Amino acid sequence: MPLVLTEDEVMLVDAARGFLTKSAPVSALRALRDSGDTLRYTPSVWGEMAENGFIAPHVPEAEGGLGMGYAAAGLIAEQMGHTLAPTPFLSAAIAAELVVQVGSAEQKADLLPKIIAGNLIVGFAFEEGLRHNPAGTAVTFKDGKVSGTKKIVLDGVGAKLLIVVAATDAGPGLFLVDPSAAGVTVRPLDLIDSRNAADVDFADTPATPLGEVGAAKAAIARTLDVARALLAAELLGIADEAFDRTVAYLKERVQFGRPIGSFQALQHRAARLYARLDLTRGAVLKALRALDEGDKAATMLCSLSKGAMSKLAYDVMVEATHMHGGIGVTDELDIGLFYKRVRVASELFGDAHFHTDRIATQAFGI
Amino acid sequence: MPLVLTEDEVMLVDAARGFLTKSAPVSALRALRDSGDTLRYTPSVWGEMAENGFIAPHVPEAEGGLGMGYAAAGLIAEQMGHTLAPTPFLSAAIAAELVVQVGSAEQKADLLPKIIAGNLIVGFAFEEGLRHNPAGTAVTFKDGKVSGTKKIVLDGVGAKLLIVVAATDAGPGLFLVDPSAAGVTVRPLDLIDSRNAADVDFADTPATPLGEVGAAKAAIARTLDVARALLAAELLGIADEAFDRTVAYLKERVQFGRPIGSFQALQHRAARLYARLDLTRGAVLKALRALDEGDKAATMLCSLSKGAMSKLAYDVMVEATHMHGGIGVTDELDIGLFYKRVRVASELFGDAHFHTDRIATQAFGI
Amino acid sequence: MSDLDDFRAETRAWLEANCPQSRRGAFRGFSTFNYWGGRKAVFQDEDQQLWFERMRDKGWTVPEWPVEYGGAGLDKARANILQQEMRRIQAQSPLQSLGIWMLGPALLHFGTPEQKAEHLPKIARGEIRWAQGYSEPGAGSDLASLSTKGELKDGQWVVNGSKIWTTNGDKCDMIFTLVRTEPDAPKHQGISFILIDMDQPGVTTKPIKLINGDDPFVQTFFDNATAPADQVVGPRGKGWDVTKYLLGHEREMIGSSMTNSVTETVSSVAKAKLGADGLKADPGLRIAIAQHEMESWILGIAVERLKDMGKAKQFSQFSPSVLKLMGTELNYRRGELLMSIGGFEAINDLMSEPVHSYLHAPANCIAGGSNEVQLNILSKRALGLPEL
Amino acid sequence: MSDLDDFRAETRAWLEANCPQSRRGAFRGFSTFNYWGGRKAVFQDEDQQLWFERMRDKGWTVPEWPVEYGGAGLDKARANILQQEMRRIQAQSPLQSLGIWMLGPALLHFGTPEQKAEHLPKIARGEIRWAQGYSEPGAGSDLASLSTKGELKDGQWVVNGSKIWTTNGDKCDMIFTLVRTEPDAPKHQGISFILIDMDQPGVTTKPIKLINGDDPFVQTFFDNATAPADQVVGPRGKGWDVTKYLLGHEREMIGSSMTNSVTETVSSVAKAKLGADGLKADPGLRIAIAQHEMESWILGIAVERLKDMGKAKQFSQFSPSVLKLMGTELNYRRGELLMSIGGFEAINDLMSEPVHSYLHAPANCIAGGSNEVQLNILSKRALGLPEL
Repeated sequence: MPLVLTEDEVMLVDAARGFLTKSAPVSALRALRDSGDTLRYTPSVWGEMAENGFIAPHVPEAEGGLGMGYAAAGLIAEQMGHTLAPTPFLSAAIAAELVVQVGSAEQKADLLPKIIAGNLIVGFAFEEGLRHNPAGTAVTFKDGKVSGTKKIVLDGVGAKLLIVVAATDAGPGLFLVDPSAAGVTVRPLDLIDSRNAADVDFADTPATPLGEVGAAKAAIARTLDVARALLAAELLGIADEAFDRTVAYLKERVQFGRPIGSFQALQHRAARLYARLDLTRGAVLKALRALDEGDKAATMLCSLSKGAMSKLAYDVMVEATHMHGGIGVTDELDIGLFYKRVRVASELFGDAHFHTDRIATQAFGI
Repeated sequence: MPLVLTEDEVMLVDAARGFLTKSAPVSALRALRDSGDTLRYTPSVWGEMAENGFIAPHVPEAEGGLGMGYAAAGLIAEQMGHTLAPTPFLSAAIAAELVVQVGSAEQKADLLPKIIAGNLIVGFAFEEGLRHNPAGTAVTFKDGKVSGTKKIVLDGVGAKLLIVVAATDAGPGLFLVDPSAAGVTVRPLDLIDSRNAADVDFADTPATPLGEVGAAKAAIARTLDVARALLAAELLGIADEAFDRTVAYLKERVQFGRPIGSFQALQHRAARLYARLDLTRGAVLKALRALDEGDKAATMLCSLSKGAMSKLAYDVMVEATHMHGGIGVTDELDIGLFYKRVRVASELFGDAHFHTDRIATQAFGI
Repeated sequence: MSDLDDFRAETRAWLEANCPQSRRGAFRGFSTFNYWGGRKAVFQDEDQQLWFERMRDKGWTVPEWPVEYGGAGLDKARANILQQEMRRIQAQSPLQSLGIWMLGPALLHFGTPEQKAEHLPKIARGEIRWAQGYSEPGAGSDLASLSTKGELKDGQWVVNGSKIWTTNGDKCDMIFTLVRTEPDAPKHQGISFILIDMDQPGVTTKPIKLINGDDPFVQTFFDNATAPADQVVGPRGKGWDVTKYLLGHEREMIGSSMTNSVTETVSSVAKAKLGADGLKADPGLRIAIAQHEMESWILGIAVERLKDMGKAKQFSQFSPSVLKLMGTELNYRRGELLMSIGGFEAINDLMSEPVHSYLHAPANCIAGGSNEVQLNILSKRALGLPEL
Repeated sequence: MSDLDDFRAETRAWLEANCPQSRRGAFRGFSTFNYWGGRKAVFQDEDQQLWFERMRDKGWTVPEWPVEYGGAGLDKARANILQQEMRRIQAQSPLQSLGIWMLGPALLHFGTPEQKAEHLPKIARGEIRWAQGYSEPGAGSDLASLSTKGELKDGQWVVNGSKIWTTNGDKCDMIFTLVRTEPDAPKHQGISFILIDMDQPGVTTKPIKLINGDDPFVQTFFDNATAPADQVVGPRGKGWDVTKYLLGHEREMIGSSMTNSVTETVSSVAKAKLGADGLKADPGLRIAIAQHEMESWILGIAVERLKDMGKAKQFSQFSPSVLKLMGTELNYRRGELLMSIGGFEAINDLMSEPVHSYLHAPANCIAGGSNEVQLNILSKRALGLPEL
């Protein structure tokens, strides 16, 4: 597939943008945050997203999904970046991917429709350390029960199902856990981006394998790549939005008798970011297309886009905050909300350092 | 000692600058290069430097030297950076340091006066790999003879003595070798900075230990630090000079009807380099003072100044070349000569990558 | 033994005897842990009070100020010794104060004898806490475009307008402000430096909430606020000169505080959090930390050099701008690295030090003259590059 | 099987049969290895000649040009297939030529039927080697300030002045130049695009020696040089329009050539030179290489995207500037990394590829409009930021 959007994709982008601007603008995130709500997303908005076909659109038609591909999911994620829409979109995409990859026929038939309809929030219990680390797990599965602690389970607060990665004698496995089951403690986090996440303890908690244990390893690897590509797309949306707002401010703010955007030093810095965004946009789309096409390079392209966008979005936010002057760091302005989300989204599933090292080792063999 | 120059040091700087500007300006390097001379320095200039007390001024008075300290040597190196004076200054400083550190009383009495008087050019045969590597040596000393190959021996062409690092059963040792002795092959290099250096092969070449083998390791470490601090000072001089020339060009070159130095984007880039030079200047002096004071932090400060100056001088040269526009890459302009010397001086005794890693490991323990 | 050696020995003994153990230890940031004085001040504990009062009584809150103004009249050499000896036992500063750091130097340089006598002792003794009133919503980098207006009526200044970014303005007693008093003069020449008591109905404040939820700044509103006619520092209409003098001070302070105000190095945090193995597994982060530490080290040496130059009477006109520029940018990267090191923990704690550095660092690049202003100063004045 | 499939099969078979083995293999840079044509051209070997003549006779030196002008008149789809099939066997380009890349597109767009008939076939058949004459010593980034003068006298142009940075100007036959023909018009409006034969006494060249000792450029002097009156491309005085059109072409070419013209990736050089252990021992260099490779990869994808956009008729006005800016800066860092990897060897070989990249890279950031010019274009036109 070429690196331009198809007509269907352009329509999808317009639809997502229209919906999100209306139903999940940045002000909605702010209101949600200030309301003290613990769910941290608005169920009615989530329901409408389901109606629009925005939830896990990459699930193949054969599995009852829309079969629109990862590119479609990425384009929606990108639009969600523009408005910082706080929804369980990423968790749903991850859960659907895992079930598609490895679930039994019964599990697929049971879970996928609910996920796509927005009726089942599933938390992916994966991380255990301080930073992203796919290397291994200390959580164990034995005699039908999981034990151990998982960190930063996205949408873990209020989730109705958890998919837990745990070690078995036959390698890592994926397990379905009911959060209301015995031995589960969900400890809500208070993330700086005001989204839903929790640390979760398991103590001899009953768990059911998701598909065959032997297939889990590849499915996890694949799913991590999907999550990375979607986060890269979201980061692109955030960076674009923050950059556009900054350019608008440069035209509007007057100092020394003229718009600050007329100062060449600021112009060149802005132009450089424009150039980097223009370039990196292609890498984000390429990773999504590669996933869709089953390209062997997909896994490295996902690292490329996540690593590059984590760095670029941060650089954009530094300039955005700085160019807004003093008010850039006030809570009144939205820029700070973008800044905080960029930090979290960069940290999830590997930051620029992680992916640079991964690419060095695996893609370049250095 | 405070991080300001003493009156004596200011006088030394003035004297060195005066002498070098007159007797070893950049045009002299150019003339020497174009003449095809193999020695690549001018013996008469070297002789005058001896008369001025500029050669190895750090040799203690007790050893017959001027006892002016490493700071004095560094200040001279810095001034040599300004004019790119091609002399065996660094080799002389290294040789003197090694002899002072480890030589026997007889060796000191024999060698130091000749080195300081400019009558004995000594090459330090140290490197063996593609990049600076102080970790070990494959050149061996056995039964009074050294064998193996050394790389990039500075001033190795025409040197009357070589000090060779070679492995013995008791660890690395320092050995005096007569380049005209049996088994020595001096292979002149053609460095891009047009200075004198050679690869040297030894095949069962007679060699005399310089001092006790047991003392060599510490003396080598110390000497490498001295060389690094002197190169950092030279790089500072080069960077200052190239920067000043660039600022002058920014004021002079007219495009779009005004001096290009009136464009704010170029102004800010130049100002940023000014700020970095202003900061790093202190670190260069601090390393030299620390050597003089026997400060335990000296070795890390030498890495700090060499690492930081290698990076900064490169960044200055990139801007200097670029800001000079097309003519910046022509041989007619001196900027290219500075650019080439920066590359070589950065590479010698560890570049920014080497020293960053060394500092990470040794100073910060990370 | 020289006089200085005597002084050192006495100082050391006095500090040992008088500095409470709880007031020793690494600097813990400009937090409420520190005593800032003022009418509304409350001591956190007995030791804080004891230490403050003992130092105040020695004149050592401002050791170099004349005794008549509440100082100890120490010469440079003795002041340095005192500083070294305090540092030796990691004695906390007894009094944090914009009065000491900013207004004091301005008054010593520009103030009338009466102004000095009125204000300096109260600063030295922590009786009045001062706020700074420069920036306005429409006048940030272009400070001189400020529009807060002062008129002399019936022997007093009547001030109207508002100031933004007043640090802890709600906790302060008085504010030194820049006020436009000659509306017809060119923009740099119509400004006066006026001292205003904040405890009057005409002065109100409103907190500014920052993106980390903290609100250390307020906006200060002047609604027919008054000040006696003699509360102008420097000649009327010449407030810009006072400001330029003070901005130099402030920039230097902000820049060099980057090297002092940190409690832990990034590398020590990294070692503690990630361990040697964690860092080895993440070479990119490790190298980024090392590069930051090198830059931080270089900045520290530059501050040391600047002090040495000061002692040698080698005035460095541009160093404040350099330190401000490089120090604040370094702090940016520090915040980012601390966030990376803190990983999932760091993004879960809005009030943690990493998040504070990360989210707050941009403000430092703006406060005290944006870094663009510093770059303009350097390119125009240090390099002599031509105006457009 | 579709027509396109047939075309692909035929093309593949023809290439297999006709491309000599010695003309296959990774691109080896714009060196003398390539054939540039022209009156003074000499073939390096028989295979070079054979390959050139076979391709020329097929019209495949310029596959998309009309047959009447020496091309093969292929449509986009067939031209792409040809390109893919050539790439499949790594067939070298049969003819390198500024005529093909730059003058040709200008003539096709702006030329008269007579100009096309006169010049295009000679370009296609490699009979005339063209030089580019834009920059002047006093007119670099500010190209429109050029002062080479042309006057129409007795039915021909008489040209005086000089041009700088003429690539391989001593080996060229003709030069397309920008000449000021209407001295009284505003600076962008008095310029004409004139084609001048270099084989006349009024045209002389002088090599420009570069810092790596190489001299690929000359300065070209015009001393009453002449050209027939009809050798103006586009209307008289409208040469700037032609130039703007061509500069877009050139920027894109320079930018995207950064991804194509490299024979080896930095990481493969690093592995070969330093080995896994050497890189492990130098984590800073290793990470710097990886970052560079990532950027390089992204640039390559951007070029791919630009081509896809072109096929989809999505015109990207600013991409040439973006590619030029980012591609040349990337090349800078490539040179620096190759020097670091090459270590003591690299600094000992002025003509080596690392040194060439390292020393020559700055020129790329200047040629084709300095990167500052690109940044101005982007900030003004892509972002709409206001003029000062």
